[in-house]
Amino acid sequence: MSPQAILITAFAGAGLVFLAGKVHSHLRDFLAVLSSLALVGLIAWSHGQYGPDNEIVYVPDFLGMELALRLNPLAWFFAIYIAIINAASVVFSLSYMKGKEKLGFYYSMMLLVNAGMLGIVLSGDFLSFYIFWEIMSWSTYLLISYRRGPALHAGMKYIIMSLVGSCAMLVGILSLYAQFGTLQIAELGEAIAGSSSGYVLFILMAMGIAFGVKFAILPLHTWMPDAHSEAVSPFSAVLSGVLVRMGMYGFLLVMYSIVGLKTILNLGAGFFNFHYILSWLGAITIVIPTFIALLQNDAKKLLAWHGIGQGGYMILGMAFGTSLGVAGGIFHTINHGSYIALLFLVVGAVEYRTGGVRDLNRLGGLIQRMPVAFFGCLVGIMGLIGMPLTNGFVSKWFIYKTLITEGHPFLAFMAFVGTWGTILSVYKLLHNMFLGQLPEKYKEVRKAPISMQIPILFFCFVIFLFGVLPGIPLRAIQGIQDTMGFAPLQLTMWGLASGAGALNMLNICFAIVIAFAVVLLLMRLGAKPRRVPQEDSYAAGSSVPAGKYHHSVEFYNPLYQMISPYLKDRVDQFYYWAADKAQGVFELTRRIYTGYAGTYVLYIISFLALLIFLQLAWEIW
Amino acid sequence: MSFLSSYIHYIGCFSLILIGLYVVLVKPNLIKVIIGINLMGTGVNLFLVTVGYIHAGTAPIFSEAAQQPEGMVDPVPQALVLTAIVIGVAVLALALSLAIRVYDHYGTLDLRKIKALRW
Amino acid sequence: MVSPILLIAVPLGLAFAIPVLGLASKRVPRYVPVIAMLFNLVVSVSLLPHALKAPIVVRTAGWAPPYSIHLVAGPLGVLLSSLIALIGLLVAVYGIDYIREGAKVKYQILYILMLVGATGVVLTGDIFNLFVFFEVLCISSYALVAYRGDSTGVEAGAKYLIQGAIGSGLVLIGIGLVYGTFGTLTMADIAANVSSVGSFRLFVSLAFLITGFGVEAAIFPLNGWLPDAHSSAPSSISAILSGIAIKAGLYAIARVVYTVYGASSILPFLAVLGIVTLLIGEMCAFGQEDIKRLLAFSSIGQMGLILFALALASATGISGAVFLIVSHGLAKALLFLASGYMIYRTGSRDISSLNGIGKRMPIMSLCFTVGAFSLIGLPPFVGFASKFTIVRAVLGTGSTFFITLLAIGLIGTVIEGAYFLRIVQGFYFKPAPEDSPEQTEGKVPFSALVPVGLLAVLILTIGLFPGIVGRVLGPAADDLLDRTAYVQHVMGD
Amino acid sequence: MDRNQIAKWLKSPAKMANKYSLHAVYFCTGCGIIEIPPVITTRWDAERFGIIPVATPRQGNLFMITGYVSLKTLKAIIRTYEQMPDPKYTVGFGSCPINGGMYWDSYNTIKHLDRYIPVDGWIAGCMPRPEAVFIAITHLWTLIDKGKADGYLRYQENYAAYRRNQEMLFAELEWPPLYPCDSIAEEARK
Amino acid sequence: MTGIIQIVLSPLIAFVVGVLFLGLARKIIARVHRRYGPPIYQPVIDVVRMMSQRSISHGALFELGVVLALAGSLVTVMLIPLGGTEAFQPFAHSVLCPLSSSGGLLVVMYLMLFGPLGLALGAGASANPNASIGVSRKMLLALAYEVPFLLVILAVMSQYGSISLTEIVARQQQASWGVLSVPLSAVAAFLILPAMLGIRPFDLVTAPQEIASGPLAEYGGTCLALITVQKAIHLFVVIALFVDLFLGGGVNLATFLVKMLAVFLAVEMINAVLPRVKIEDAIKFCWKWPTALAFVQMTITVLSK
Repeated sequence: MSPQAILITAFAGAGLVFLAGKVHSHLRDFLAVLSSLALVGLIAWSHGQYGPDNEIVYVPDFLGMELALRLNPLAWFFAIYIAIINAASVVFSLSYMKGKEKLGFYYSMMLLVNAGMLGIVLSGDFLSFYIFWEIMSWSTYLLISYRRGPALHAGMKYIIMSLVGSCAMLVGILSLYAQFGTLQIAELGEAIAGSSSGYVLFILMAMGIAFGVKFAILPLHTWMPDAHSEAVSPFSAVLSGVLVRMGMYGFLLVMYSIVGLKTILNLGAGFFNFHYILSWLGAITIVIPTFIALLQNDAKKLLAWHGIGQGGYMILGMAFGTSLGVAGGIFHTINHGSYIALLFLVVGAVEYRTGGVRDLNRLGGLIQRMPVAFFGCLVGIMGLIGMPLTNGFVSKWFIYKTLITEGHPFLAFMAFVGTWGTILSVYKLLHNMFLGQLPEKYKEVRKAPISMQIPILFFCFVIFLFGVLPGIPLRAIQGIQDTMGFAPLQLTMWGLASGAGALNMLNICFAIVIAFAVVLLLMRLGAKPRRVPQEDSYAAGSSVPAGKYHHSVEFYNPLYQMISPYLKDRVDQFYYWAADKAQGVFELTRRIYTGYAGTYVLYIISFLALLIFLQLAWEIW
Repeated sequence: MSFLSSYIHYIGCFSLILIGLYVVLVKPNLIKVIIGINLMGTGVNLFLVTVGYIHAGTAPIFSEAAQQPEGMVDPVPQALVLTAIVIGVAVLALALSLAIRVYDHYGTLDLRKIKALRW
Repeated sequence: MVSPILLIAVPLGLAFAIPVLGLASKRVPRYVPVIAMLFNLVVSVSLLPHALKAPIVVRTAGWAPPYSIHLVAGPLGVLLSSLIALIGLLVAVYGIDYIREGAKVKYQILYILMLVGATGVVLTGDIFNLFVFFEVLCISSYALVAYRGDSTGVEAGAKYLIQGAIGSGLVLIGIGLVYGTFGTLTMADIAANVSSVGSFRLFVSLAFLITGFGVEAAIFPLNGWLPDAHSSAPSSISAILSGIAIKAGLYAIARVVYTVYGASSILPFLAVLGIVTLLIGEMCAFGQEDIKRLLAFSSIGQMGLILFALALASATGISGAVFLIVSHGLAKALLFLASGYMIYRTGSRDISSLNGIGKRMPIMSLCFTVGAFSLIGLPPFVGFASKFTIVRAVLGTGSTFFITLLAIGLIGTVIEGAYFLRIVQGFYFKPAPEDSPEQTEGKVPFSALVPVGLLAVLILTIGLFPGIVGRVLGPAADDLLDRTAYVQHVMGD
Repeated sequence: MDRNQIAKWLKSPAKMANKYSLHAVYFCTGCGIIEIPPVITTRWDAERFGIIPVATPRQGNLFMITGYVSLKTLKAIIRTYEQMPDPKYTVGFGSCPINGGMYWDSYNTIKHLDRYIPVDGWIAGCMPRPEAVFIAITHLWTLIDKGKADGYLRYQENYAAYRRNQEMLFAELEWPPLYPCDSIAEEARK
Repeated sequence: MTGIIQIVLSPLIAFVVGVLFLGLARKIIARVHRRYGPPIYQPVIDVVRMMSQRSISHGALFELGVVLALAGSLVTVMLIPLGGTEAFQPFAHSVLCPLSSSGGLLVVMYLMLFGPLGLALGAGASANPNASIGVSRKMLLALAYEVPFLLVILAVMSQYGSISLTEIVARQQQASWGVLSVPLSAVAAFLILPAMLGIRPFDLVTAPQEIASGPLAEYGGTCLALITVQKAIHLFVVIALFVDLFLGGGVNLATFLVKMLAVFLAVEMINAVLPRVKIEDAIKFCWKWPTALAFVQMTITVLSK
């Protein structure tokens, strides 16, 4: 299947859904689901069809440049990943969004974002890359704003940072064009080989700002918590799961497909090596956001901060430029996509059933009412932590191993500490939503509708599947790495086969299953317990009436009091400070236009005088 | 010829232009500003005429008195000035009518007080 | 091939025929501008292929240059006249129902005169003629700004007039100096002789011309009139002023600097000026509460960018500038036109009062959004293609100076994005103000929807297929850059 | 450990384990509790018999009420007793739980604890010495051996009666019946 | 075949030794307190008693949490080399470590999570406020000791250049023990050992007097029995890990157990005499001395490499 067909389907889907929204709501929903599923099918079908047949110039002359599409392992990998998460979100939206306003707009924007992302990964030159990038950016902006209220602010924050990024990227792209006269990704790779390291660094910086904004690397992350928490939940899943990871795709493309492995590793000297600095940025991106997440009480904000933090792992893995590390980075990208999407969907389901409550201090005990959502949440946080048997474990293991064997224990330390921050905060998420006491007002909460359960269970399945048989995605990643010139890994279906540092997930899986069975058997040996309601709980002999107290408030208060003074988002504060000052400057600038005609005339005459003065002083002509 | 006598026309017309500019710049009264503009316009017109002026030249008409083009003043600036005057009149008329409307609305011609539009 | 002179003569004739026609029927004058501009559009577009081959020189009164007053319809001129005719046509259609009060006949006359002035500016080959057309454009726009006769309109008109008059006085002085130096008014003739004269004298004349035209072109310190005039005029006039009139000024500057003087060493100064204008414009626009004033300031910013691109002195740069003239013309016209009916609907020009208008005026606000996105430079709209060309040109020069300026200029783009997207957000995602009066007169007539919709479609189409305009851009840039060819064409061998 | 013991262990491990692993919930109602610290600390060291205090009734199997039982405390006692897992043994400590002791005429102190929960053994005295506790424990071992420490079974059998007694005292209890039975309140509702 | 025997054997050893250690702990503390103390097999009696008791359940997760915790601990044991070869010469494997090629120390660290997570889930499901407080403390305490512990582990891993525990042990046996080559790390690890084991002065998670034994507040009967077993195995795992990391593992199981006993006795002495600290103080302590020591050691290790 040609990449063109995929893109046409994607964009046509977006357009048709918008039109269908004017006709009938069922038609709209049907079309939305159909087109997103069709995309999954198309992309899956096009697996392996790489090569020149699928390089298509779709606009021969856009201001003198060719716009091309192509399909290669990297593109396919990201495309399927985008399409699947998007399809799941669309399915989830069916009931989540029911009865909301402007649904035609919503669905078409969802599909447009999807189409934009597919365009990014399928584009064969940087111009189309940029175009699709921008389409994605502004449609995302509209979708973030969809919920109104504080979402507007979040949307503005997002789009402004995004614009800064795209300006930088535009400069980078066009500098490439000016330098080499082509924007074809395939040709650039060869062209750039001979250029100076300063130039390569400039390109990487320019592109890196754009990708860094999308990717939410630390000093550029501040849009993300707001945007994620304010977007509607299915879109948050897409946003955090795939959209942000377009930055990862960009980094991979620029760093390894274009600039090339050797150049990257030799960029800079000693400590000030490019990939080393990037790794440190990644490490900082892990630790600080993760601990900020610990302090959050808004479920989605908490997850959003984790989205930032997990990005740090991907950067860490990717920046190192070893086969293992890059494989870990890419694998972690899709893994993160699967479980963060899952968690956002779960939060969405809870939000849907409880009437929009996301405040962790006001929820609790929902396990009795929403078991599937709980299961999803459990699997999701296990993935996020990286417990064995989930896919998050495998990718994190790859990354850790890279860090340790490459001799960077300090980076590894930061990554580990980040994991512990993750454990703490996601347990709080799980506990405060599903465990503990069920508040009286949620006694009547029903379980999530089937269209929500399907995506949730699907992601659970994926998480376990990739966790036990990581060979499935790793084969594909191997294909990507081959195109980038990495040494092949000794992969097996269940992990990594290389001596003492091997990983065998199947073994661990069997061991855990057997241990589970044994323990369950032990359990059966003992006396069978009696089921009691949650009110029958030890409270120093007294019987506390249900609903009298609720205890999941301020879960980590001791730690909170200790670390919260140090964990303000100073970057964000700095941006706000800068924006404030800038507005002050703007206001002052406006005062130039005094409204008094004499002043304006004075300006005219001064300008004339200035021109003549300049000529007298410096001979400008 | 002294400097003064050869450039006296230019000095004259540029003084007029500068006076006009000065008025526009300094006087807040709209009518005075319009007068300033007109003064400046007059200065400019004079300047244009001066550009084509030849000392003791004749009108650029081939008549019996003057057969040689060398002795004639340049006719083109005069044509230009004619156009410019027409334009100047149009501007003046428009300006005055605007001034009337301004006075209707604001009750004053003081430009310092007519600052509803600013920033 | 029709003569380019018809582009000026026919509309002028029609304009002066309006009072006569008005005697016959009251309805007819409303359609005269439409007819005039339709004619212009057809003629301009049909001239385009010819102009691309070689500039068409029309000699009046049968005299050859430098003695005649002549028109030079080069690729750039014809492209711009097509743009003028196109936007003029669409705005004229819009104006049929939009103008509801005042002396409509005068409006139609002045409207045509303004466009004729602009067309004349871009087509003329004579520097004094340039001035005359300029004055036609200016005087009619003074009047049109004050057309409504309300306090702000009159005030803006008066201020515009004061500054404009000073500007044209300066232009006239400049022309006098040029004439005094060269004894000719034909631009090609001057261009041929420029190198023979000492530079300071020449520079003074250039300074006067730049300043004078700069007033109309809204270069930074000379643009005090612009926000007032653009915001107070009727929206249709604002669209023309922003979309066309100021471009005419910029065209004049470019013509003078490039073709007439060949003053390439002054270009860095102009580039700096352009970036300063861009930044000032965007910074001032950021805090505006009045939508039209915001759009006006945004125009200043865009003019700065165009000036910057013009100052690059490379073929790509000038193509980018011309492309941005086109794209900004379309987008800004669209924005003003769309906001016109929104203002009717809400009865206020406050941005906050436009909140939630996306629900009440879906098509208008959709088109506004398209225009805003295009102005910010988001693909796939036309603004992207033009800004893209400019950035490409800057990086193509490889000069650190220009790249630094570009980096500063891109900040302006970000600011622009910030305020435009805030408005768009307000349209769709903010609740309408509680006490918003539902103005029945705000019902959008078909005659307004068509031009607005067409502009949006154009923006999207050219954005997707920039080749439509792109083919003309190269020759247009050469038209400006290649002085000798210009001189040769006009003066004959 | 003699052979007899091993045979017993093999015969009924549950019973034996219960015997030697008495995890006690000390219900500190009154002055009696002052005798418990010596019992569990160095001087007498109850741990050598496997007796340690536990924090919640869920973990214990020995319930010791160490002092007078006021009405308010009784509610907590019932609640705690019901939350203990079966098998569980109750011991009243001191004379107050037996018959009210020095509070025999108090309006607010119950006189017979075993009307409300089953009691497997009593330690008489005011106050009983720590040694008495150990005597009681060894006695309890005998009772467990003989299967006579069956308070929890009696509670189950006669739950209706116990519940009725409890509700007569407290009009309405905040928790539902532990075993299926009609409480007074429900009967009244019928 | 040998693999299967090992898989059965190593959890079994862990169970037996762990439970014995629990009993020993009680006995030691009693003796330090000048008491006689319970018999050393008292925990076995307790476990049997609990198994026989018919307790309550607050839902499936309440029980599954315990199962998760215990299963995780059992699997963890399989990843830890329990001494060398000589005593088990017939086996093909040179080390008693059935899952030695399954990810190494990194997997151990993650598998050790199952315990706290499982208990936390179960406790969370019980809807008891004390349990929630206990879980919160458990999590915080884990964070507190993990920071130095990670530094310790990373120092060891970089010192021996491997992430595989068996390899680390082997290299220690060839060269010098960890306690000599990374001494500060060893001290740091010993300092946080009580916290990892959840004993005094860091027994604030299950503090019976304050929060009614925290996460265990609602547990009784079978579940509590399994939790006790889990505690025993966890005790075993942590001490075995310490021995493997710093004391060169064991040449055979016997020496391994002896080393474990030594470490265990030392730790229990601390347990017997110290009072409980507040959670804030626990965090402050862990992030101060052990972290500083471990950090210094890691810097030295990295620089000397």
